[in-house]
Amino acid sequence: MLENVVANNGLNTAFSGMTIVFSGLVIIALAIHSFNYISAFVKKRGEANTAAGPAGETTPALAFMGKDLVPEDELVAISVAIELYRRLHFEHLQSEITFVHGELTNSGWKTGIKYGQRRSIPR
Amino acid sequence: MLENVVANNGLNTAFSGMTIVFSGLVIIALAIHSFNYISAFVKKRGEANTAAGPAGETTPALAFMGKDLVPEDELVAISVAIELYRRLHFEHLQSEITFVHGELTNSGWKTGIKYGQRRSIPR
Amino acid sequence: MLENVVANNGLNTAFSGMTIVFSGLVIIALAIHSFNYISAFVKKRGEANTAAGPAGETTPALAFMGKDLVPEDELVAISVAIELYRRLHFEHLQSEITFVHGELTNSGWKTGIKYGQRRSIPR
Amino acid sequence: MHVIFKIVGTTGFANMQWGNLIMIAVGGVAIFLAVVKKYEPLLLLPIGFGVIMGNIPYTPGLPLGVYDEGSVFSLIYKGVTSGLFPPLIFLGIGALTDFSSLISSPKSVLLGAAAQIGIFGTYIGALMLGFSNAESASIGIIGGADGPTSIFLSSQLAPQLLGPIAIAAYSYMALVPVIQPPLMKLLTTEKERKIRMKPPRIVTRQERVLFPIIVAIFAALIAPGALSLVGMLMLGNLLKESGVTDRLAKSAGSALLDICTILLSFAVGCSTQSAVFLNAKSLGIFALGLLSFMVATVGGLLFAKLMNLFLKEKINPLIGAAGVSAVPDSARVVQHFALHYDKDNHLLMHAMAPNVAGVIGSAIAAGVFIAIFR
Amino acid sequence: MHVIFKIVGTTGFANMQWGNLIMIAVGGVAIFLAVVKKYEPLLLLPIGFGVIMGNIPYTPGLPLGVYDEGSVFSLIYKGVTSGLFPPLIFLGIGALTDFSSLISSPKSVLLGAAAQIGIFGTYIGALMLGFSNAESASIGIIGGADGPTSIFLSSQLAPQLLGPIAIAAYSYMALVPVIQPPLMKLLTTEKERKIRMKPPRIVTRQERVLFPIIVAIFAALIAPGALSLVGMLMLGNLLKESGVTDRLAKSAGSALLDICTILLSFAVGCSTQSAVFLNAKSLGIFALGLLSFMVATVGGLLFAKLMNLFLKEKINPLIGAAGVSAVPDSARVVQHFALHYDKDNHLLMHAMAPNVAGVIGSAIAAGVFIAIFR
Amino acid sequence: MHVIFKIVGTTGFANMQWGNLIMIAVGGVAIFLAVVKKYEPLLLLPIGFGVIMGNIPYTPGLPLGVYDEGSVFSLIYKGVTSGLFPPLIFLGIGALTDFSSLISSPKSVLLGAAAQIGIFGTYIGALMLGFSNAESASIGIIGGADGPTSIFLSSQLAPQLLGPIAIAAYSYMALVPVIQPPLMKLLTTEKERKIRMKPPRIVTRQERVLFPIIVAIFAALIAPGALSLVGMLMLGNLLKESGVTDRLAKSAGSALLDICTILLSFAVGCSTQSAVFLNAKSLGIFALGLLSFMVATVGGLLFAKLMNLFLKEKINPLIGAAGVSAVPDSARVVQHFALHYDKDNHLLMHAMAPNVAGVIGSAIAAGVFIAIFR
Ligand code: NA
Ligand code: NA
Ligand code: NA
Repeated sequence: MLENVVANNGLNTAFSGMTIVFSGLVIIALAIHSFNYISAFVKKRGEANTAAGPAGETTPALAFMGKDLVPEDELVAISVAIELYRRLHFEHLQSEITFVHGELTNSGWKTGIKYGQRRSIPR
Repeated sequence: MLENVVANNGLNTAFSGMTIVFSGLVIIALAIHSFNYISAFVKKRGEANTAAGPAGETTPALAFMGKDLVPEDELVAISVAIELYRRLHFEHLQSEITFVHGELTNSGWKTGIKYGQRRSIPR
Repeated sequence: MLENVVANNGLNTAFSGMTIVFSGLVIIALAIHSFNYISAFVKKRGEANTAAGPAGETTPALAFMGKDLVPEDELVAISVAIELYRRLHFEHLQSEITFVHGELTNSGWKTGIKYGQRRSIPR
Repeated sequence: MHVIFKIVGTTGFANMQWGNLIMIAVGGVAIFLAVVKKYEPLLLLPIGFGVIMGNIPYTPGLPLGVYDEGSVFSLIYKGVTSGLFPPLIFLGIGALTDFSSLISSPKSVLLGAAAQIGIFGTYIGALMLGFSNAESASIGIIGGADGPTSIFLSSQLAPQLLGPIAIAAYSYMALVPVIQPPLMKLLTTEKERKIRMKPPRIVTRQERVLFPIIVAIFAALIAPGALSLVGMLMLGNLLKESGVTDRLAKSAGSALLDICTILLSFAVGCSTQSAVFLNAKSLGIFALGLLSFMVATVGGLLFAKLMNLFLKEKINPLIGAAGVSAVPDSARVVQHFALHYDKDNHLLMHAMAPNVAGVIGSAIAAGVFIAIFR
Repeated sequence: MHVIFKIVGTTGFANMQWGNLIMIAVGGVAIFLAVVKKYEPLLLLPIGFGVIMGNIPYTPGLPLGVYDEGSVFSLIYKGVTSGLFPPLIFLGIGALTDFSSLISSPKSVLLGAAAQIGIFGTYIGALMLGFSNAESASIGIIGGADGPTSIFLSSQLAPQLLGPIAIAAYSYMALVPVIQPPLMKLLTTEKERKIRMKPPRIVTRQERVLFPIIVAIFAALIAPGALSLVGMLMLGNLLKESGVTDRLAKSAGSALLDICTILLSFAVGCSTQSAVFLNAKSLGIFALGLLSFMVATVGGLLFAKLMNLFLKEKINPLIGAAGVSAVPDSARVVQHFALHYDKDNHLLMHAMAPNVAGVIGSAIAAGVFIAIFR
Repeated sequence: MHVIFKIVGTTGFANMQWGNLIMIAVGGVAIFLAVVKKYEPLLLLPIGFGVIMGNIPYTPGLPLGVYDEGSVFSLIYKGVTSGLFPPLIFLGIGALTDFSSLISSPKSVLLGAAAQIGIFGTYIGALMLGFSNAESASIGIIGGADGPTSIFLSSQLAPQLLGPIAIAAYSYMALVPVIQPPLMKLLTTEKERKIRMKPPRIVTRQERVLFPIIVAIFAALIAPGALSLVGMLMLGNLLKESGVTDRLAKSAGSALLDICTILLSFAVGCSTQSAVFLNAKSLGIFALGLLSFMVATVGGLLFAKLMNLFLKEKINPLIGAAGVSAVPDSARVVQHFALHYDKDNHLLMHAMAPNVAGVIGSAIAAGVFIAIFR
């Protein structure tokens, strides 16, 4: 059985392969580890200019993930229903490149944010 | 005109073809017909252990198909609105493979139900 | 530098190309321009048979585009929520070709409107 | 000035022929039927637009049309001629189709078989008109009233006739509400039309999961040539009914189905360049196609009446006409026609059973032809 | 130890060259522009990532890159070089684009024609720099400011330049807000910038349905080479506007468009391996591309002023700059620029008309080049 | 009667063999596991159905199966054998995967590396059983517990073994909850199982955007052969995390992923025709595959214990078992197992880090094999 391993230089290949896998992942681990310093640095800078930082970092989506604050009163239900209604009815429009008589709807398709437009697919 | 039919053995082909089509569908019909017995058998067994059976069989979706009971009072509207809100906002999350800081969201992607997780795309 | 332009008959190509582009777009402009007359004609005819015309022309979707009238009271919120609920729950059904025990759901897939069915994907 | 002449020489105006104008008008009619009459718009609209685009003339040599090696349209058309798109479309249709009505009334399956007489009858008719065996089979399949099946069989047996066969199939499917009622009137008595049928039983989830597996196995065993079509149709249905692969069923029944439908319909439309389309063969195909639909309808109706001779619980023979498939149009025609004679007799669900059985039947018929002629 | 040397020899470190490092940095810049500056992220992000991946070195012989026969990336790249992806992307864009503004003001179409002077001017410029006819045409089309059109023409006429042409086109499209305003300032008077235009009329559904059919027919008749691009763009638009094929329009404008965009952008990025990308030709292409955008802008602006000499109802010449397309960025630049001088003068809808006309114009220009040089 | 004999001769009944029946039963078991037991239904259901369809016998010569030149199924199968589907699936998976847990605890990456010992150990084992180098590598990769990686490597190195390798990989991934717990019990003390770990820190958006870029660069530099898999995985993740290309990430993670999954799984199933599947090699592959999963689990567990010798903040060695990937099943097994001994010790998030690191590790291992053996 072993002669096929020897003939194919198997142990060598296996050892080298395992080395490469480890090297690769160690380098990645080190790279990620350096993120922690970047992160700490960013945080420190963020603490310096208190108000500005967190707004930029915590995207709305993340806010939902973290807390999952779903408003539960009628008023909210109504506004949510309306929002959803529009979203479903205007879903098609939202992704239009141009404009339908006074409705300003953008596409995210070839879109910059230089001129105050909001992203068209707000999800 | 008919010589081309004869030359190509057309009647034979047509007859044989029609036979095959009928045979195939008759076999399928018989197979389906045997379902009725299976169905009757399952039903009988279901009546034996009364409560357990129907819960397993009638999936929620079927319940809706059969009766179309849509609750119509405000309370329901609110909860529905909230549910939809979450569904739209978390649509992306629902299909994530892993987890976002304390949010347990499963993907249905490579998913078993052995450990209490619910299916991620609940539709 | 210019000898390559001359050798390749460049000015000629550029001039001819620009001519073609202009001709093409002028023809299209003229064709569109003739729409205005068609449009005016259709309008006039529409005014003649007052009630019948606009109902046929202005699809619901267009009505929304034009006015964006979103009802804002509770009653509407409830009905909207219910509608959305059904739409999400029955989304799958809506696109089914056939029928589930008494639920008449059409697909738009190979669909005519000859027999009173409505389009299945109402968006 | 040499260049401008060369350019003008390449414009469509310089190469336009009468045939092109006729075909562009045909394309316009298809679009009109789709948009205004709402006849099969998902198919007739891209086909009609394709017919127009395929008949814009251009200097031969430019790689633009579906028949020009290396052109973009030829790459899309390869998805048709290789037979790839129809099974993928069937995968999507399977993910959208509910076979419950069929499961609850297995005897309706026979009506779906009977209507296939249209296919084999027209095959004989085409032989009579001098078409070859493979061509006749492809023409006969028009009576199967299933676009993907027709296109698949043509692509395998008679690719040169694919354009007219596809156009004929979809045209007559759109015209089912015109073709079928006279025959229904002719072949049924008023009493028969008023026969009411018991509501079908509710089928369990187990049955709906087992159904696609069993149908696929038996159909493929009986007619292995049907493997690609029936296999994919039932795979899609299994994805839908299993309840554990909803996301796959959803993508198969939306993105995949739609993309393949657009590309197939448009490419089929483009393949009707007047030079290859406008000839006596196409005319023959259209005549035979109409015959095929009529024979299929008659076959379904008469077989239903034959079954009634043996059945205790009579079936309404009108639902036999739904066996031609053309899902779900012919089932709707039956419903509408029956309502005319009894305002409370709703046959729609009963008609769906032979309707979807007809899809399976035609696919098996196609499989038979593939097995013999390939 | 033989094996470990063989493996180390295959790592990227062993084969890394300065060119690769430069290109990886370029890819990083593209990603930075996409993510932080939000410049054309849907295109620049996958392109940038592709540039990085395409410049990771590896032992020649391994089938990994877009130029290696049989590799996965080469299969994806075949979708670009065969010219398949751009028309499919146009199909999706058509299904998302609203041509109402153009229908309501047909004279704006001429502005979309005028801006194409950038294409033909740059074609001459490229000939001057010694490029061949086919290459010059592909470089000139950068001024069309439409990614799919540029990539399609390059793939047909000068595939060896596809990488730099695509990168240049998308880069300058991203930089439209930087390139256009100075020219607008230079070539218009303050009074002209304040010209207000009447709100466009409402277009009917009939017009919106007829529009894509008519445009496709005439564009393809005038320049059959534009068949693939204009045909697909208008098919998508017809699916959208017909009102009877919503599900097809939706899938074309979402799944199909997105998938083709990812694959095309990534593959184009991968094709910029430093060995084929970093040379004098690419530098020339970037210089000519900038020229092309500037000439196009000037052409649109001046032609608008020329039109005003003849029109009773003056148009605001700024909207001429939107004729370069780069939909919808250049229309936004116009809107923003005009607001600067009159806070209530909203030109966005007026600028959309030449903007989308420019797309059609460039596609026709590409068709002309294909007709001559292929 | 000649014809009817010819037709009967083409039916499956005439050509059925015992092997086919066995494989059809195997396909039925796969479907049962998928539908009733909900084991990996997205993969096992289409695979199981494919196994059944691939074992319906037919007259040789008919172009129906995946191995028949020109058949529809062979076109789909080409997407597998060309190696195209697996990277596209990885693109979609990347667009769905959250690497936050890995970013917040980089040392867990080493556990993902350690578990790859299963791959290389099994490679040696396969050599012992007499398989060739390329075959042994493809068999070893089963221990990577990533379907697309296994299929990709097999398609590149040992296409003739693709069927059994894919089936083995997915089967054992489904059986991870059965395979791993005994080994976890054997190799850890009760005290170790109760070790609690600090909650991971919150990672910033910057980190999540930079992560895929950096991983792709380093993985591809170290093992260029991993370019296709890791590159696509990280492209998908970048599309998701960038926050500016949501629509691309969504389409990649839904339509594209689903379509490729259906086609790949079905085609792989079809490739298990009993004539090529039922032999001693397949048996060996299944035995080695199980070995591979076990060695990988042991490797992860022991390496975690080894790390604890050096770490001040001890890690729970159970999370080492999650290094085999089989995302996210093996992480769930860890969570469940730990809860058994301490009701409040939630290891899920901690186990996700080696879990996703294992995906990257296996892709690098595959890259190494490609570099050596191709
Ligand atoms: Na049929
Ligand atoms: Na343009
Ligand atoms: Na792994």
